[in-house]
Amino acid sequence: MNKQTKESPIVDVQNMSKSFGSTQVLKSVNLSVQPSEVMCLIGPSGSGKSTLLRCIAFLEQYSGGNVFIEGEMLGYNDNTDVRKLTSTNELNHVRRNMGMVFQQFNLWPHMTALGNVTEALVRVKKFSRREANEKGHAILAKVGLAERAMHYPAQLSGGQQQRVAIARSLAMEPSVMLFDEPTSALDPELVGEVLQVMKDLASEGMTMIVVTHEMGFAAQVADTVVFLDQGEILVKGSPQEIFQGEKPPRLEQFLKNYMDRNAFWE
Amino acid sequence: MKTNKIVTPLKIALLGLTTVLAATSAQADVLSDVKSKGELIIGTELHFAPFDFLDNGKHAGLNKDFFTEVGKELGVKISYVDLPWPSVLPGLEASKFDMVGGPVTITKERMKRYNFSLPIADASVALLKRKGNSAVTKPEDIAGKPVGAGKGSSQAAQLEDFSTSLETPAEIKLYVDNNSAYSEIMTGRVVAVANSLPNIAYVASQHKNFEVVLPPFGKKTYYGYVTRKNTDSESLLKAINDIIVKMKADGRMEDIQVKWFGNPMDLPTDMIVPQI
Amino acid sequence: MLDFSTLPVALPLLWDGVQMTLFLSLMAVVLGLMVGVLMCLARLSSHYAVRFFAQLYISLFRGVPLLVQLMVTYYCLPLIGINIPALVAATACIGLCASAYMTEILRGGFLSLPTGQKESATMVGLNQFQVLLFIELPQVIRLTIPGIINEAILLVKASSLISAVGITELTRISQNLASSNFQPFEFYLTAAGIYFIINSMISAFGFWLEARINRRVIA
Amino acid sequence: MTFDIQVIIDHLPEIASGFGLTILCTVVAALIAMVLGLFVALGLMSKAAVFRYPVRLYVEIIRGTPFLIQLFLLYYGGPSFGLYLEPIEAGIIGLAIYCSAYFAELFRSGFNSISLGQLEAAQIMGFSKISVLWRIQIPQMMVLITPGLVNICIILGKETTILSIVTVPELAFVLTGIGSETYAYAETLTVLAISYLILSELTARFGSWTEKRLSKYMERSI
Repeated sequence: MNKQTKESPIVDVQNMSKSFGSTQVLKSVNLSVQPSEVMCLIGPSGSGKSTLLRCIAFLEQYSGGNVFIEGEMLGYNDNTDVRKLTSTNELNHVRRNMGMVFQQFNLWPHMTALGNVTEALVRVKKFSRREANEKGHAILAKVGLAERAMHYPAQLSGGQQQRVAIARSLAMEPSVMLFDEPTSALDPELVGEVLQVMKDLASEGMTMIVVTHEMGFAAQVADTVVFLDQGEILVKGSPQEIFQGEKPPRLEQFLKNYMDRNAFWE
Repeated sequence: MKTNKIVTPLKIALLGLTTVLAATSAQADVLSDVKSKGELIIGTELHFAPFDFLDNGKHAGLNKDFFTEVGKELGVKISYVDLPWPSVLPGLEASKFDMVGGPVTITKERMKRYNFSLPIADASVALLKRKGNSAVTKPEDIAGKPVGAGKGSSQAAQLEDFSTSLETPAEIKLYVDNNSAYSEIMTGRVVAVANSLPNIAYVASQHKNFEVVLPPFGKKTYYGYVTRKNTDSESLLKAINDIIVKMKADGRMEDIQVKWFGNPMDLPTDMIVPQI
Repeated sequence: MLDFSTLPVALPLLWDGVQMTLFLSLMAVVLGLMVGVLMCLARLSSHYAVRFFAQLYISLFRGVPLLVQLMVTYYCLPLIGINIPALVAATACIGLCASAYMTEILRGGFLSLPTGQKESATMVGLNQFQVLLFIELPQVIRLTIPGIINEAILLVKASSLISAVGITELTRISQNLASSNFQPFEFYLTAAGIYFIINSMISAFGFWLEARINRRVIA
Repeated sequence: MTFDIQVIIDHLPEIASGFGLTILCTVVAALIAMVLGLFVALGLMSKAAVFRYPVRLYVEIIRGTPFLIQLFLLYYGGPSFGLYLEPIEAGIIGLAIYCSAYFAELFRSGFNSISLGQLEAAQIMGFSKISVLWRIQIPQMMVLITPGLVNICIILGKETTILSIVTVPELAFVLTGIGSETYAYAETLTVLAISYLILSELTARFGSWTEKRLSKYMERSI
């Protein structure tokens, strides 16, 4: 593992490229996220934003470029000329700083909410069951689910499930949280409760990368908004710059479509 | 030779279909039925050399030769149904064939349930062992050792009686199939297998790995063919017995005995009273 | 150690056995599917008594080993005056046994069809029987091909028990040859090889069929 | 025809011991087969072809040949290769090997039906492969495959009739023995049929009870 010294972004993506077969889905993407920064990735479907997030988490392998998490290189050994996958241990070592929340929640259906939150504490962080449960209860309370600790995922609403998933990631005390369209699978009236938890997290200074279609959330919470199109970063800037300033036509059209879809009263 | 071929199962079934309808409906005489349909169906198991077995892929043995003569005498075709031994007597009772042509040891118990023909071979029990096995040189040597026998056979019963007469009884293992038992001699799981002398003598003569332990032990017993114990079958039984007597008189019986046992076999000419 | 020199002589006999094995298995699959469809409908019926009967049927034929079913049919029924020829008894037993399993396989297929299909078919004016025959059954068969193929392979193997009623199929021929030549392993290995080839062919046929049907449906 | 229940009553101790042995063989073989089947399933899903192909061949051979022949080769052929097994050992091991192939395919389908996302969630939290297998995959797979598992156990239970050929005194061996001794074929066969019916029915009941309990909180459609 190779320390980066020049500055200290929490996530540093350098020249990342990825192809599925002959289609290139990421074209030399550069991105860095500073501590406490909230970055929202927006873009049309197929633009590569989810793929980018999954590559940052190394759930997908990429063909070129590097990712550094808190200065440590993720996924590959760069000491040699040939790119070589790191061992699972090294991978987990770098990933300990990262939490991820998925569109489909991906809770473990055979465990209670508390079980979902505490499992990794026991298995990975080697907490005792007691310590893990204490911590689990505290975090569930934080996402507003103190009463639901003993419920199984199937007994929870989508919004509640997603909050459990957030709690599950938070329990590991990551320095950056990745959100992959966390509200896309939810009924509209359940979106708010999840976004509220995310807003609270942001205001507490959590570093976050959020792939989202919720422009309102991006506008209110993000420090940086990144617009991806066809595997490239087209525009990057503050919410004001993205949503109010001069826009390239592609972004203009994307936002117009979004507004049309969401307008229900002229 | 078409008549000598083992009937294909399909044919048996088709024939079965026609005969069954007759068998269930009429309380007719088995012999006249056999004659009218021109076929005598024999139930047996083709695992019992030298009585019934496959020789170069063809059914051969003493029974085969005997029933070929029966076919000539009665002027009917002979068909065989090959069954695992435990199914043979139930099959007879269920009228799946006219008689059992695999040799069955004549016992008191069985005589209560079935009718037997005149003895057709000696069924005395002896032991088969691995050639050169010096641990077993006489029947008594099996004391305390594992010995195999055919499940449900009278030889197994005789072996059990003999075994309890020994100081330490033998450890008796029962096999569904005689030949599995014989292979156990080679695997070493049993030191010997008890079966009727003609059978093991033939096995020993054909396979150089085996040897018969003499003398035979237990009571003198004989093999006979079996029919159902009812009035319908009596005429068939009588016809078979008549043919046995006739074949003894004209020397045909001796010919097939020499062919399959190596020498003529002296057998009672009247119905015996079984000792077991 | 193994000596296969007697095998050439035995091949014609083994071939007879293979034919019988294939015949029995084919009959079992056909009979099993036909009775299976009926039983499956009974199982999904809205009448309690019909459902109960189907359930009983399935329990009976799945619960009792085929060997025992055969023995009872062949050796016990004649004692109460029902005399069935060997091949009929064998085909019936293996077929009915197969039908119990087929019922459950097909039921899984019926249950996995979306209800909307049936509703839309009824709305365009097809009657219940037409819906079953033209809409549901073709799809169910397609969906359950892997299960049916699996069952066919089990049936090929199950047919080895049929020798108990005096029908000479592949296993019985091998046993006869094994004991007459006193070469059990050679003949059992040969039989195992033949079964393996038959079942591999059935399996390959299943994949081919599935690919073919899926291509037509999806394309 | 008379149906003489006295024959059965007279031989009740033997029948009971045969019944016990049948259950013993089924249960022990099922347990071994499950463990063996799990390893075989992992082999089938292995990324390494050198590993995957031989295991696939094993499964296909076991599933493609009758149990009768496998057991015969194991028991009577084993000694030629220095493998001496007692009848019951051979019966249990033979059954276990036979069913391991079926269990393996079942396990594999169970593993495949667990959503990939759940595993990714565990992966990103730093779980070891063993932890994922033991805590996430196996518990869910077991629930998903309970119906299939019960089916195989019923098949396994019925295959015990074949253990007769290696002299295991299980139920069928005992009852056919009594049948040929006393000629009470109908009686013994009826008892045999009913005993197996009871066994299968109990297995099925136990299966659906377990399934209900296990899937109480789990969504069936994952």
